[in-house]
Formats: sequence, structure tokens, C-alpha cells
Amino acid sequence: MTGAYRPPRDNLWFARTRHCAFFVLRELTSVFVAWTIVFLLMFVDAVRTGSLQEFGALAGRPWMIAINVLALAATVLHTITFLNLAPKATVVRLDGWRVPAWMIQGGNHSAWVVLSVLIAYFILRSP
Amino acid sequence: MIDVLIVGGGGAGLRAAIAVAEAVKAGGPPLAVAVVSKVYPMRSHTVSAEGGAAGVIGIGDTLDEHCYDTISGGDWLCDQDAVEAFVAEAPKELIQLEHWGCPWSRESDGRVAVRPFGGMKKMRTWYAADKTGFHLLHTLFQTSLKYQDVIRYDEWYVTKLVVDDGRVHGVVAVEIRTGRIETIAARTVILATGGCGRVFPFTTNAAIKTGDGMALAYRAGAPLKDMEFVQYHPTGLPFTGILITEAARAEGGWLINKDGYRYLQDYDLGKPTPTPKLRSMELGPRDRLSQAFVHEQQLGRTVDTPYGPVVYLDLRHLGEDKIDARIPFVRELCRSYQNLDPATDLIPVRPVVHYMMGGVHTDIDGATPIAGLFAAGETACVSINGANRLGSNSLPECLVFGRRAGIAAAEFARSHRDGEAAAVRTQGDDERRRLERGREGSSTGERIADLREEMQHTLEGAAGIYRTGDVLTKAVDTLAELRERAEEVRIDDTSTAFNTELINLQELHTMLEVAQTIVACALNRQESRGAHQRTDYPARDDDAYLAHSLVHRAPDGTPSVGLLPVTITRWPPGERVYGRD
Amino acid sequence: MRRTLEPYLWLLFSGGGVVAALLLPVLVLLFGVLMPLGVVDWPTAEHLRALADNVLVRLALLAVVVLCLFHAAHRIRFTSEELLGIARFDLVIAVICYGGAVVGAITAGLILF
Amino acid sequence: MTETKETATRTIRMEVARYRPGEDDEPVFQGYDVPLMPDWAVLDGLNHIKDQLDGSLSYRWSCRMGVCGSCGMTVNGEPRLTCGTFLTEYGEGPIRIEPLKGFPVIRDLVVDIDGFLAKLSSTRPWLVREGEELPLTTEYAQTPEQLDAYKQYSMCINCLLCYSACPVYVLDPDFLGPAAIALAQRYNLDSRDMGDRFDVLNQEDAVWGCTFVGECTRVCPKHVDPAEAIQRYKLTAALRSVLPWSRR
Ligand SMILES: Cc1cc2nc3c(=O)[nH]c(=O)nc-3n(C[C@H](O)[C@H](O)[C@H](O)COP(=O)(O)OP(=O)(O)OC[C@H]3O[C@@H](n4cnc5c(N)ncnc54)[C@H](O)[C@@H]3O)c2cc1C
Ligand code: SF4
Ligand code: F3S
Ligand code: FES
Repeated sequence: MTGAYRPPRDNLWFARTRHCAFFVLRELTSVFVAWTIVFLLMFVDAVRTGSLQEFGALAGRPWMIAINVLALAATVLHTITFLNLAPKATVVRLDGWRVPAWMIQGGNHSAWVVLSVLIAYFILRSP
Repeated sequence: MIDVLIVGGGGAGLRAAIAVAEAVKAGGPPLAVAVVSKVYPMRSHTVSAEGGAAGVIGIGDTLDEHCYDTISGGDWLCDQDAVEAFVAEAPKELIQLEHWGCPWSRESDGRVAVRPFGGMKKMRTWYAADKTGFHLLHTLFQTSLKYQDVIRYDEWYVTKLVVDDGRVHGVVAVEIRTGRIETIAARTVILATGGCGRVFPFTTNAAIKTGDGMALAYRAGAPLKDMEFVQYHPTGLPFTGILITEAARAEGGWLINKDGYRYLQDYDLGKPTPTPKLRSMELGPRDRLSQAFVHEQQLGRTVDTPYGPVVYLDLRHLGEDKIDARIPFVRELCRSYQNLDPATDLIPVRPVVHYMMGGVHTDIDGATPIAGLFAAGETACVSINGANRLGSNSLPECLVFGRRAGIAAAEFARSHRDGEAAAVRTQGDDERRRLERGREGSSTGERIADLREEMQHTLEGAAGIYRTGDVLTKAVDTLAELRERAEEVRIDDTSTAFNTELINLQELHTMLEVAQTIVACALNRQESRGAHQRTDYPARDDDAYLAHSLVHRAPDGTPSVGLLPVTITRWPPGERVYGRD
Repeated sequence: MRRTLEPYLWLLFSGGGVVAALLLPVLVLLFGVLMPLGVVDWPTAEHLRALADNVLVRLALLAVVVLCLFHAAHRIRFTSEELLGIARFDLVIAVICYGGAVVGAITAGLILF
Repeated sequence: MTETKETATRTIRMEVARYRPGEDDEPVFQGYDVPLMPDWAVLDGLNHIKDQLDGSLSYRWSCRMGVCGSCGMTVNGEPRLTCGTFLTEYGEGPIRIEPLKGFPVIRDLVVDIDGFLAKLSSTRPWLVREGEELPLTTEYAQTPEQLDAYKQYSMCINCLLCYSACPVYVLDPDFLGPAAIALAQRYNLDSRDMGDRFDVLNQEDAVWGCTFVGECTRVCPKHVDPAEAIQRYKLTAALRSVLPWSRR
């Protein structure tokens, strides 16, 4: 017998199904996570070196705002997907009863909202 | 040189393989054990068994009661010594399987749960939801992986037993993937090739159930036994023949006709009760339930569909929760294949060919009259099923007699260590040439599928739920003619790699061979017993036919039928009583 | 048994994923979008300084930065390998990705302390 | 199967991938028109081709009730059990039938799955006990709750749709893959099991190869949820790595 056929690597695998495309999108949010960290570090540096003015000007540039709007969308997507998938790794059983995924997801999302509000409060409250 | 070569990787074959592997582990000279299977073992048809496996464990149940239910269910055609051995070993086998990890359904205190089943007087059917065979087979297969010495020939198709001087010497097989034809020499061979439901047009059986093992043994000179006893299961889905397990009735399902009437009460099967009553009504034996359907049809009380007349299985009153907990697969199957939900809809069902009571004649250790040749599982006939098998007896049968055959074969291989016979090579060469001719192709002749269909309809017409002498006689001629036509079929596929047409052709030949024995035995038995109902001989005739049919292949290739006495130990023949206390 | 670093990297990745999920959107929203757009006012420099001078806040920030960077590094490593079919260079890619995260972490340390 | 009494007035086109080793360098599509019967599964269409149009077509099937796991193929780009996928789902057609992706093609629609079997064996998919066995008169007790803890993972029919859907596996055939890991977890989570599969599972090509694409779970016809099984073991393995005294 001559050998079996081994299909070549499909370079466009991620474009073949909606689901795979979405997966890649989900993974690519990590680039914006990294960017957000860089941006925040620039901000903290500005705070500590007293150059907030310049930072404010930079952050106000239209392209900067555009990037950050994207970053916002990406981090929100990251949050939603990550918190929704968390129950997969952490199956909670109480007395044999398996806590359904939606409860864990609900808890995660509630925690997200509460934390966000708290942080906004600490940053924005006037001293 | 293989010591124990097992043909078939279903419940019986794998149980035999593990038995041999364990015998080796326990000491003594090593034995080479191999499993040859035409599909990967976990694809074997044991996988589709749904309802459960019987074994006495409950308090208040006794081995004798299981024996009696089995023997009366089989209309006294069971060999009672075999039944006693079977019933005694079944619980051990089921516990053994538990020790190997089978996910049996459980009681809340952690014990294995049992459910009622048709024809059984006590609750003794172990189950793994309604995927018992699936879990059983995968447990066996995965456990077998532990024994790395078991050689596996996956997707090899056995076409011939090499027999010389009354003793088996191996098999000839095709490696389907490459088309290589090889003679595998072996000291013993165990046939565990399953049933032959595919000789009928409408069956619960998978495509692979073509009676290969029966034909292999029969051609090699071993007799087949009780081939006329073909079990119709009362509840198959009309188009596909997919089985709705008896467990659906055991959990409380009702059979109703087109008027919504629980018609079984008209057929001496007891009075309807809201909750299931053992050995009564819907929990009567399969032969009686399938026969009742035919009468309903004759009375015009069935419903016509494009796929034939049906009655209904009503599970609605069980409620969604019970259905999901006990018979989830039934719901899944109805939804995917019948587009209905048993929680709210009636399920259309009709009798469907399900199981072969007959098979290769063996003794209580699976030994056939050919030295070194054993058989177990549905392909064998140890005679525990008699004229009608009780549901949930056949999975434990595969285990009990699979193990017994494995041990007996190992014993035989150890005590007969002589080498292969000279005939092996010539027989192997002849067979190779024959198979190679089947790959030469031919643009003339009829299609394999057309002949297969003609055979199936002949069998349905002649050897269905009710039979009669004239039609059977005609079927004998039709089948003989079909065999001739099958020698000149059209062949499209000439390649060696994964040539399934070549396999289909071999299967057509084996099915025709088996079909002839079914018809011959049915013609010979001039009485009605269990699953064999002759309208021209409606009564049971213990004087003439309290005996097994034994069919040999005559030199001219036709079946020649004789009788063999039934072994009776403690239960003399009596009346079969259901639904009357 | 072959030892593998993967479990540790995965823990960092997961921890970073949670932290990023819970904290980053609100921070980008405020500092990256709403404040530059003038929808809300920038807090005063003193308020921010007071926050940033708190050692606990700085430690927390450092932790957030390190975890998020590892999270990103881990995902970028695998995604680039899958998208570009360069898994055979995993070692090099891993060194670049996690190396980047380490450099980022050191930079953060320098900025914060 | 019973003869169909209704006659199909319409047909549907099936484009079937053909590959004959030695003859073809790569698969080619061959078109067939089959009757569009309301109850026919894609598998019934293939059987019609094999029985009536072209006996040389090769594919695997057996139970035609979704439990033997042998009839998995790629149908219009998606891995499906062809016995449980109906012709009518595809409207006007055509329907493209290809072998499962990610496996070497032996012939037509038949793929080589020996690699999977080797992987499965490597995870020790059997109940491991230590010490004295109970005699064959007593079962190991297991409550329905304990059964529930692993039951879902025991439902795998080895159809390999999940492998075919998983980009990680398709790109890297050494990846242990969803079903094998789910079955390892089936035993890990069985209250009767005393085995330890950390050495096999805690590997770069095992659980750590999975990037949680989740396609395996989406396509699994038996709702095994292998993605969950894998992520759970990642957590187990990670905790075990940092807390060396914690087992399982
Ligand atoms: C739908 C359904 C439901 C059922 N439910 C129940 C139930 O609830 N309880 C119960 O007790 N029984 C039940 N049964 C019956 C029971 O499942 C079977 O009798 C039993 O599984 C047969 O097992 P086996 O090992 O003999 O054969 P199989 O499991 O059919 O295995 C046959 C093996 O032989 C191999 N083989 C065949 N021919 C060849 C060849 N020529 N060359 C190489 N290999 C070959 C095949 O590859 C396969 O591995 C059911 C049967 C069906 C069809
Ligand atoms: S996990 Fe699901 S998809 Fe994968 S092999 Fe098992 S049953 Fe098939
Ligand atoms: S699709 Fe593949 S990457 Fe993981 S979650 Fe499933 S195995
Ligand atoms: S034929 Fe068995 S799963 Fe489809």
C-alpha cells in the first residue's frame, strides 16, 4: 500500500469557522492587556515625576484615544470571556450538588461590577 | 504462533481475552493471545445494548428463580445445566465488571441498583442508565488495555477457519486497511462474532452483524443450533429500527394501540395496573408481545405509517424527571431520530428483529465439536436462551461464557502444544486466491445491495413472527438461487486499501449461508414454541420437538437438520404463565 | 518524570487573567477614555500622588502589572505559535514573551520604587 | 432499514472527497445526486451511493444510532456524526463530505485513528486499585453523587470529532487531545480509583498544550465537555505543583 494522505497545514484555520475566529479575537485581547499596562505605567510615572500635564496632552491626542477605546473594548471582551470560562476549571460541589455554571459566572460578574465601582470611587472622590 | 486467537472484540471476545491474560498473569507458561476484529473493539455492537444485565443480588431473590424465569421464558428449550451455571456466575461477572470500573447506576446508599425487566419475576437487572452495553464494552476495552500482551488485529476481517483433521489451526484474514491477506496460525480459536440480525431488512442490529462467525464455523464443519429462533423486540422505531429499550416499559411505559387501549390485556398477559407489575402486561416476554402486535394489526387496530404499521409506546405519564434520570438515551434517540419528545409525545414502535437465540453449537465451556474451536456470546448457542431470550440475559451471557471459553481455550492451548499442520499453508493459499479474485472487478452482474435486499425480504416473509410451511419451502428455493447469483456480482472496487466492497461481498455470502440454516430449521420444526410460531402447527409439541435443532452443512453446501435432546435437570416442561399469579 | 514549568506559568497566566478582567476595564475607561475626552475631570495631582505614595497601593500596582504582563505574555506566546505555525520555535518565543514580561516588571519596579 | 414507500421527487447533491492511495496525489471531489428523503441522515445518503451508484466508495459506519462512534466525517466543514446529521439540514445542498480533519487519510472518508488509541492507552484508562481486592461477592460502594462526579466524562464514544475540531491538535498531532484527557479524568474523578495520572497529564503535549479553544466541547455529540475536563486538570496539576503535598 502506498501511504496515507497527510493534509498540509491549513494556514487559514482561524478563518474557517466563526468560533475559531472568535477564539483568536479572544486571545488577541492579551495584546491590549499588555498595552493597558504600558499605558498605566506611563501614567504612574507621570504622577511620580510630576509630569501629569504632558501625559494629559499625550492621552488626549485623537489617535491615543482611539487606541484606548479599542483597549477598552478588548479588555471588556477579555473580562466577559474570562469570567464566563472560569467555572470550567473550578467545579464547585457542595455536598455532592454541583453549583451550576451560571451561578459562578453571576458571582464573577457581580464581583467585577462592585470592584469597578469601588476603584472609580477611590480615584474620583475628592480628597 | 498464537495460542488463543479470539475473533471478535465485543463483550464476549474482550471478556475472553482478559480471562486468558489473567490466566497468564496468574502463572504457568506464557500464552500468546490475540483479538481479531473487523471494527475497532469499542465499536462492536455490544456498545448499543441499552437496558441492562441480569444477575441475582437483591435480597429476596434466588438463583433458582432466575433459572426458572430463564427456562420458562425460553419455553423449556434451554439446557438447564447451562442455565444453572450461567445464573450462578452472572452476579460474579457483574461485580467483576464493577471492580473494573463500570459505572453501574446506584442506590442512594452506594449499592448497585437493579431494575425490573421483561419476563423476570424479581428485580435483578443491573444497569448503567440506559447505556449499559456502552459502559460495559468501554469498561472491558479500557481494562483490556492494561494487558499489553494482548495482541490486537483491529480492522481485520476473518474469512476462513483453517481446519484440518478435526482440529482448528488458525484463520485466514484480510487486513482491511491494506488489503493484505494473511493466515494467522493459532492453537485455539474462539469465535465471538456476535449475531446476524442483518439477514433481516428491519433490525436493531448494526451493519456489522452479519453472522460471520456462524458461517465460519458452519463451513468448517461445526453444527449450528436452534437457528429458527429469531427474537423480535416489540419496540423499534419505525424507519431506522433503532431500539427503544425494554427499560422504558420497566420504568412504567405502556403499549397502546390506535385507540389508546393497552391491548396486551387481551392476550393473556395480565390486567393493566398503573405501575409496572413483574412478569405481566408490558413486562411480559418479547415473543408474546411481538405476537400480540401481529394480532392487533390483523384486527386493524394499529396505525399505518410510511414505514409500516405501528402501535405506540406511552411514556408521558412518567414525567420529564424520571425519563431524564432513568432512560435519558431513549429521549435522546427519539429527539434525534424521530423528532419527538417522549415526555410529551407518543413514540411510534413496531416489532423489530433483535437477537439470535441460535448459533454455533457449544458445550458449557464454549467448546464446539471441532477440537480447539470455541464460541461465545451471541454467535454461540450454549442453550441458555432456548426458544426465546429474556432481555438482559445476553450481556451477562457474553461475560460468563466469554470467560469460560477463554479459560477453556487457554487450557487446551497449554495441553496441545503441537505445531501447525501442513494443510494450513495450502488452505491459506487457496483462500487468498479466492479473495484476490473478488478484487478483480466486474462490470456485469447484479449489485451486492440488491441481492442483499432480496435475501432480507425473503427472510422477513418466510421467517418472521409467524411462519408457515409453504412460504418456508419457497424460501428454500429462493435462497439457493440467490446463492448462485451471488457468485456473479458486479464489483466496482478493485483497490487493496480499505476495500469495503470486498468485505460486503464476503458478508453477503455469510448471511446467505446463515439465512439458509434459519429457513431449514424453521421448516423442520413442525410446532410453535417461543419465538418460532408456525400457523400450520400452532401448538407446542413436547413429544416430538422438546429438542434442539442441529444443522450441519452437507457436502453439497445445503443445510441438513437433525435434533438433539434438551438437558433437563430440575424444571420439567410446563405452561408459560404471565400476568396470572 | 520530566519536569515542566507550565503549571507555574499557567498559574501566573490565570491569576493575571482574573486581575486583568476585574481591574483593567475601569482603569482604561477612566484614564484612557473619559478623562482625556474631558467627560470627567482628571483628579488633582495631590490626590493621585497621595494614592501613589501609599506603599500598599504601589505594591498592589506592582502585583497587578506583573500578573497582567505574564498573562499577556503567555497568551501571545501560544497565539503566535498557533496563528503562524511556529510552534517548533517554542523555546525562543517563550523566552521573548516571558522575557518581555520580566523586563516590563523590572521597569515597573523602577518606576514604582 | 425498511424500504421507503414515499418516492423522493427531489434530489440533493453530495460532493464526496475521494482519495485512493497510489492513484490520487490528493483527495478529489466526486459529485453524486441522491434522493432527498425527509428521514435520511447523511449516512443514508452515503449508503445509497455505495449500494446503487458507486460500490467503490469507502467509509466507516456501524450502529447508525450515534453510539459506536465510527461514522464521524467533516460535513460542510463541521465535524459531525453522519448517522445523526440529516440531509434536510442542508436545504438545497450541495453537501460536502470530507474525512475528519487532522488525521491521515487512509482512503476516501476513512482516517487513521491508531494515534488516538496509543494516546488513550498512555493515560492508563482503567481503574487502578492498591492493596487487597474485594472478593467477587461485594461491590465497591459508590453513591449516586460520587457517580455523578465523573459520569459525564465516561460518556465518550471515541468518535474523535473533538480532535478534528481542535486547532491545537490539527496543528500538532502529538497533542494528547480532548477525549484522551477527558477519559483520564473519568478515572481520576472516580471515587473507586486510586491511580495517579499526573506524570502523563502534566506535560506540555498534554493538558498544557490546550489553549482552551473550546471547540472540542462545542462539537461533542455526547456532551462530554472535554474542555472542562482539561481545564480542571490544569488547576489540579498547577495546585499540585505549587503545593507538593496535595494529591489530586
Ligand atoms: C440495540 C440492542 C440492544 C440490546 N440491549 C441488550 C440489553 O439491554 N441487555 C442484554 O443483555 N442484551 C442486549 N442486547 C443483546 C446484546 O447486546 C448482544 O447479544 C451482545 O452484545 C453480543 O455481544 P457479542 O460479544 O457476542 O458480539 P458483538 O458485540 O456484536 O461483537 C462482535 C465482534 O465480532 C467482530 N467480528 C464479527 N465478524 C467478524 C469477522 N468476520 N472478522 C473479524 N471480526 C469479526 C466484530 O468486529 C465485533 O468486534 C441488545 C442488542 C441490541 C442490538
Ligand atoms: S469527547 Fe466527545 S467528541 Fe470527543 S471523542 Fe469523545 S464523544 Fe467524541
Ligand atoms: S478545542 Fe482544543 S485547545 Fe483545548 S479546549 Fe478543546 S482541546
Ligand atoms: S454509525 Fe455508529 S455512531 Fe454513527
